[in-house]
Amino acid sequence: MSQAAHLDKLPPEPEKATLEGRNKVLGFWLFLGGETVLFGTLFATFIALRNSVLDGPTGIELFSLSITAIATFILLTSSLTSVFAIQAMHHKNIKNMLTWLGVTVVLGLGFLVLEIYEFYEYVAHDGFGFTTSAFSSSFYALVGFHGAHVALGVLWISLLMLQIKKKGLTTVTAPKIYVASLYWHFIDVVWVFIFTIVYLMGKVG
Amino acid sequence: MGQGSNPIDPKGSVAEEQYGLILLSLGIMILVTVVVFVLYFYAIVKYRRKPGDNTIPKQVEGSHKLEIIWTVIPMILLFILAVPSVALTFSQDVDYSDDPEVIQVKATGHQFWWEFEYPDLGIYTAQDLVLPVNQRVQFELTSSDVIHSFWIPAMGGKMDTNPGMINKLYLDTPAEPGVLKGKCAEFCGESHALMDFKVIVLSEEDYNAWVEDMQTPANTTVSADVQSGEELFKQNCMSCHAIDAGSPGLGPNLKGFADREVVAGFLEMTDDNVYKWIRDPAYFKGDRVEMPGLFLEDEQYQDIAEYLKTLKLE
Amino acid sequence: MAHSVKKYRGLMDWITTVDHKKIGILYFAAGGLFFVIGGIEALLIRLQLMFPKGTFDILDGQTYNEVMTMHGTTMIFLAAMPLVFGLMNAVVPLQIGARDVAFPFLNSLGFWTFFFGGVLLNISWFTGTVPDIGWTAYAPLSGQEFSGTGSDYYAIGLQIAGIGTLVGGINFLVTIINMRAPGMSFMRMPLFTWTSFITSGIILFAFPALAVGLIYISFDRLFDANFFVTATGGNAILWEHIFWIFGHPEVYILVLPAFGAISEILPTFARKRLFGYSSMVFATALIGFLSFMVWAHHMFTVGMGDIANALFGVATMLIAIPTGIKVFNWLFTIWGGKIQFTTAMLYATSFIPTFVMGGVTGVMLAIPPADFQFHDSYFVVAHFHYVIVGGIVLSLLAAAYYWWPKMFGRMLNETLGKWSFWLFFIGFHLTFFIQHFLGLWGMPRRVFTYLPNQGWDTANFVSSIGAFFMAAGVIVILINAIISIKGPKAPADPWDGRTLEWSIASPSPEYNFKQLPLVRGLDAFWLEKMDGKKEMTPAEPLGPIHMPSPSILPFFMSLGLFIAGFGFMYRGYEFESAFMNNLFGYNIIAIFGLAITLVCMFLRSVYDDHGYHIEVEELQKEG
Amino acid sequence: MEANQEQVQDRVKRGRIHEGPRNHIIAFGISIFLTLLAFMAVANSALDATFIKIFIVILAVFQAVIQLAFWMHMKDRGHFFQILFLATGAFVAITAFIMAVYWVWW
Repeated sequence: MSQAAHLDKLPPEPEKATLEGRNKVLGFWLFLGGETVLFGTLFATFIALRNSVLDGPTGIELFSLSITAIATFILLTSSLTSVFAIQAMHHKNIKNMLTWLGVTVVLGLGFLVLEIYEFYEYVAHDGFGFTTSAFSSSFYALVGFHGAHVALGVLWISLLMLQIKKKGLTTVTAPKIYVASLYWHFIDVVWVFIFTIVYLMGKVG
Repeated sequence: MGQGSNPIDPKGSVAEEQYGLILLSLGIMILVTVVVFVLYFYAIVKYRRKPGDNTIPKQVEGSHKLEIIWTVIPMILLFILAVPSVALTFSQDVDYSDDPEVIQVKATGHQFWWEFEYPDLGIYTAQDLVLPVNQRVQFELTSSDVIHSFWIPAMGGKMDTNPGMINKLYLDTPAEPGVLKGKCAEFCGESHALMDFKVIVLSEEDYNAWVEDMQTPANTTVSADVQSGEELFKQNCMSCHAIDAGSPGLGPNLKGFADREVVAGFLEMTDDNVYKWIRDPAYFKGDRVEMPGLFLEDEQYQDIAEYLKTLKLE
Repeated sequence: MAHSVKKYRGLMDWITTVDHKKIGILYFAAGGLFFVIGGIEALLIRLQLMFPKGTFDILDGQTYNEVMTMHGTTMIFLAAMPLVFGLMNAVVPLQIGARDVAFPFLNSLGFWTFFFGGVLLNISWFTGTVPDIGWTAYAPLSGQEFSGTGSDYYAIGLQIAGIGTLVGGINFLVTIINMRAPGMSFMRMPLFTWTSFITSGIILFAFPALAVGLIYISFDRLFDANFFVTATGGNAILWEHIFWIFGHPEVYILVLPAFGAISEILPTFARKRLFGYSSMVFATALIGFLSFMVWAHHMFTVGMGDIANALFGVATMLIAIPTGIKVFNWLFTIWGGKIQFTTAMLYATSFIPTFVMGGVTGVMLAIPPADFQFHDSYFVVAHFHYVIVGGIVLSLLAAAYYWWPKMFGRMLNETLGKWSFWLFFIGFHLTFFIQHFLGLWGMPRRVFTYLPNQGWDTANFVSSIGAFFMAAGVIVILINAIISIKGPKAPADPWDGRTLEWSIASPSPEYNFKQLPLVRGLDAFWLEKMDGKKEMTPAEPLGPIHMPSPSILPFFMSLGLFIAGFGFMYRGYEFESAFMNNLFGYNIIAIFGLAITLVCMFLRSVYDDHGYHIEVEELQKEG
Repeated sequence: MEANQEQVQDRVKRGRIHEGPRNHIIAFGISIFLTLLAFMAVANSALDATFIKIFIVILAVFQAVIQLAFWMHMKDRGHFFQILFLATGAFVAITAFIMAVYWVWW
């Protein structure tokens, strides 16, 4: 079966065409519900411990609004590009889909580089390590956990791109792409709260 | 049953108010339980299936009237319970820290002993909490290590002592002099079970005399037979244990040690027990006890014990 | 399309299975094993407390604390949870007329992570560093400064087991939402399925909080973080909050399926439909919702102040209302019925008064000023044992006797069953009723001993005697389970059941339903039987059935986590050999373990599971 | 399964699936705008700190809702359970947050 003919037979929303696909999408949504509580607890801890800085630096001294702004812009854009990838998938345009996914991965990597640079600066120049104070522990736990999610997302989407190249777009691969994009949006939504509650509020004092 | 002192033999207004609520809730709950039990036993006796009976009973879907009844009646019962509960929750959470009429006591939990400070009197003591009759006492509770919980069952409910934080609790002392139990109620490690203390309630005069005795510096001249013990005590124990009530020390303050009813909160106050305790505290309260082994000779421990037995008030 | 697939036998079959019925049996076996271990620990506790200090001290303080901690942790996480999950696996897909669960692979993963987490916790008995911090692991006692490697076993063992529970919860949610048979609307679902649904939802929202809390404990202990370390600005109370935000819902995670099982068994043996079905569903959902708003009633004495105490006190009392609705609905289910006292029904009916006694003391504990006296006393011990043993264990035993024929295809012996019931039931009340009074007489909980002449001696002795009765009851149950292997074969519908699982053979075939049934109302099978039919009307023609392939990957994924757990736990440990020090100190073991898990995940993602088909001819051959 | 296919076909006919990138770009624009607003509020030292905090949290919630609705398709039909479970998760998360604000230190 040629690729084109195969694609023609593919239903319009391939991620929801099979019961397995629908299960996967719904299950992942529920997982995100659980993740909300996970991040909620991390946020709560951060809020509870934000003033326990001991001798270490405070948020006002540490945070740079410009780095945060750039990171935010990158992640917001990557969320948009992953939506475009899903649209391309619905149009059965594999080439576009892969391109948009690629852009998403690159933006995700950019975000990670920025975050690693930021952490490096804190540790090397501000003496703000994981064990410095309760504030620092809760900061790195929250922001680092989000960063780990981004890193995992980058790896995951890259792996899926390889799979698409090999297996093509099918009712098995489509739900995976859809779910990965949900995950990516979720990371973005979490970041919205991180920049608001950690960085902006930290800057306000 | 339950000798000494316990929540259902309350002494002092705080425990009495709490006991009142316990009785109220118990009454309502017994009422509920009785209703359920009557319905239950009637049903399981009356509606047994007879052998060979294969009829199908009427399939009842439900009954709105009944369901409303057993939703509304519990609501009313809970309301009856909730109002005094909330009222007492608020009325018992009052801070008398600035009230000159009220005795101020700072209680600190340690693994596994209690330290009591009377900031207004400049007195530190350990294990024995001495209070006058008919008095309101404001406690300031904290801990030096893990979470403990300060509980004098006969005088009222407990409150946790949290490291790095201060909790406030007030209690009223009984009308009669006597000795009450005090306990640690929050699991705090190996010897949590042995972290008891005594609450010694004295008459007004006795209490004042006790305060005066505590404030008097320790007698520095000791009789000849315990001089070696005193010497050993100074060399080995003084760095942690004060014998004057004016300073806290790392370990329990030993002013009036020989007057206490028990050693280490739970051992009968005998010469032998004092000796055994200082020789090997870890044997009784585990490795987490901070009092170190001293590596002395047996006789030397005996001497220290002899000396300690002279630490009496008056 | 027929796809040849590897079929395993013997041990390999059990390790690789993705069949929810076999996983249910695995959960039962593992849960039963841990239940016996936890029970032995309970007996040790009661032996130690049988006499006051100095008479018969079989355990010292340290050992007692270890036994007490492991008893609580084991019973909650490693016995009650898997038994509940075992039942859900065995029953829920059958009750909704599904051929399988939504994620068979994840289901197997959930079991194996739970199992390896439990094994890891119990290995601490052999390394000599057992958790000794209570099942609540309050900081700072659970921190580096005040406890040893035992606390790492606790944090990491539960972390791994918790992953399994979360995965299992999501699996059941999706199964129930997406896989119901034609006609099986939500308001036609049997109540056990409903409660499983709500419970899975609570798991989904409660376990992430525990995961975060356990991560904090591990970080504090292994990486010198400061979350709960008071000296460096951390906050010990924060752990209590996080733990109870998880811990209170956990109680309802366990008790709701127990309610569900009771709501199935009572109608069956009273031959009468459940009274007030929709209010039962509503009450279940309400309890699930409220369970997240009452956690601080475990913390009245922490010192949060009057406003918080009053708020959480009143919120807690509210839970009594939906629970009361349930109790009266059960009473009126058997009211006017034709009650047949099988062993399952004995357990189920005895649940009602026992649970009510646990419930009313719960309301008493919800009154903050009164709780100041009750808190951390034996009154609390009595209360939660009435809820957990009297509520959950009694109904789990009822459920085990009820669904045993469907799970194993064999009948349990009724005579032995009744013996086990009376021994257990009498033993239970003997053990725990008197503990209410011990609490009121001022005996604190979690004490390894008590001084004589406080008026507690007789009561403690009586309580310990009761424990032996319970042990005898459990032994009879175990004997009954073992001899049932050779017991009489179970018919498809031994109890004149009402729900779909009784419409298929015992034990059910691997594909459950040859043809998906058409559901016409609540108690679907009963409706058909009342219409004079012998089986369900099929909703589809006979066709080939697609089945998932067995897989060894879940086993290895969990094994990887298990190894990584050890790697992390002992990374700061000083071994005698330099080789071991390097192996752990440089996190080589930890990374190796995680690598196993990640490689397995990679393999799972890359190689599609096409499964296999059971063809029509095969189905017809099996009859 | 059959029914779902029909639903999908139905939605294709009504042009809901092949919606263009327009909505998403608008959502992106709103997100960027809200973010800018939040950053500007913080940079503006004339404003009251408490007001800023409340203001930027409201902006964040608003932005989250926009993204959930448009990018994660929550506004589409058939998302009942998704909304139910995400909302419940958010409810528990907010509870934890309130706990941290009011009851950890006193």
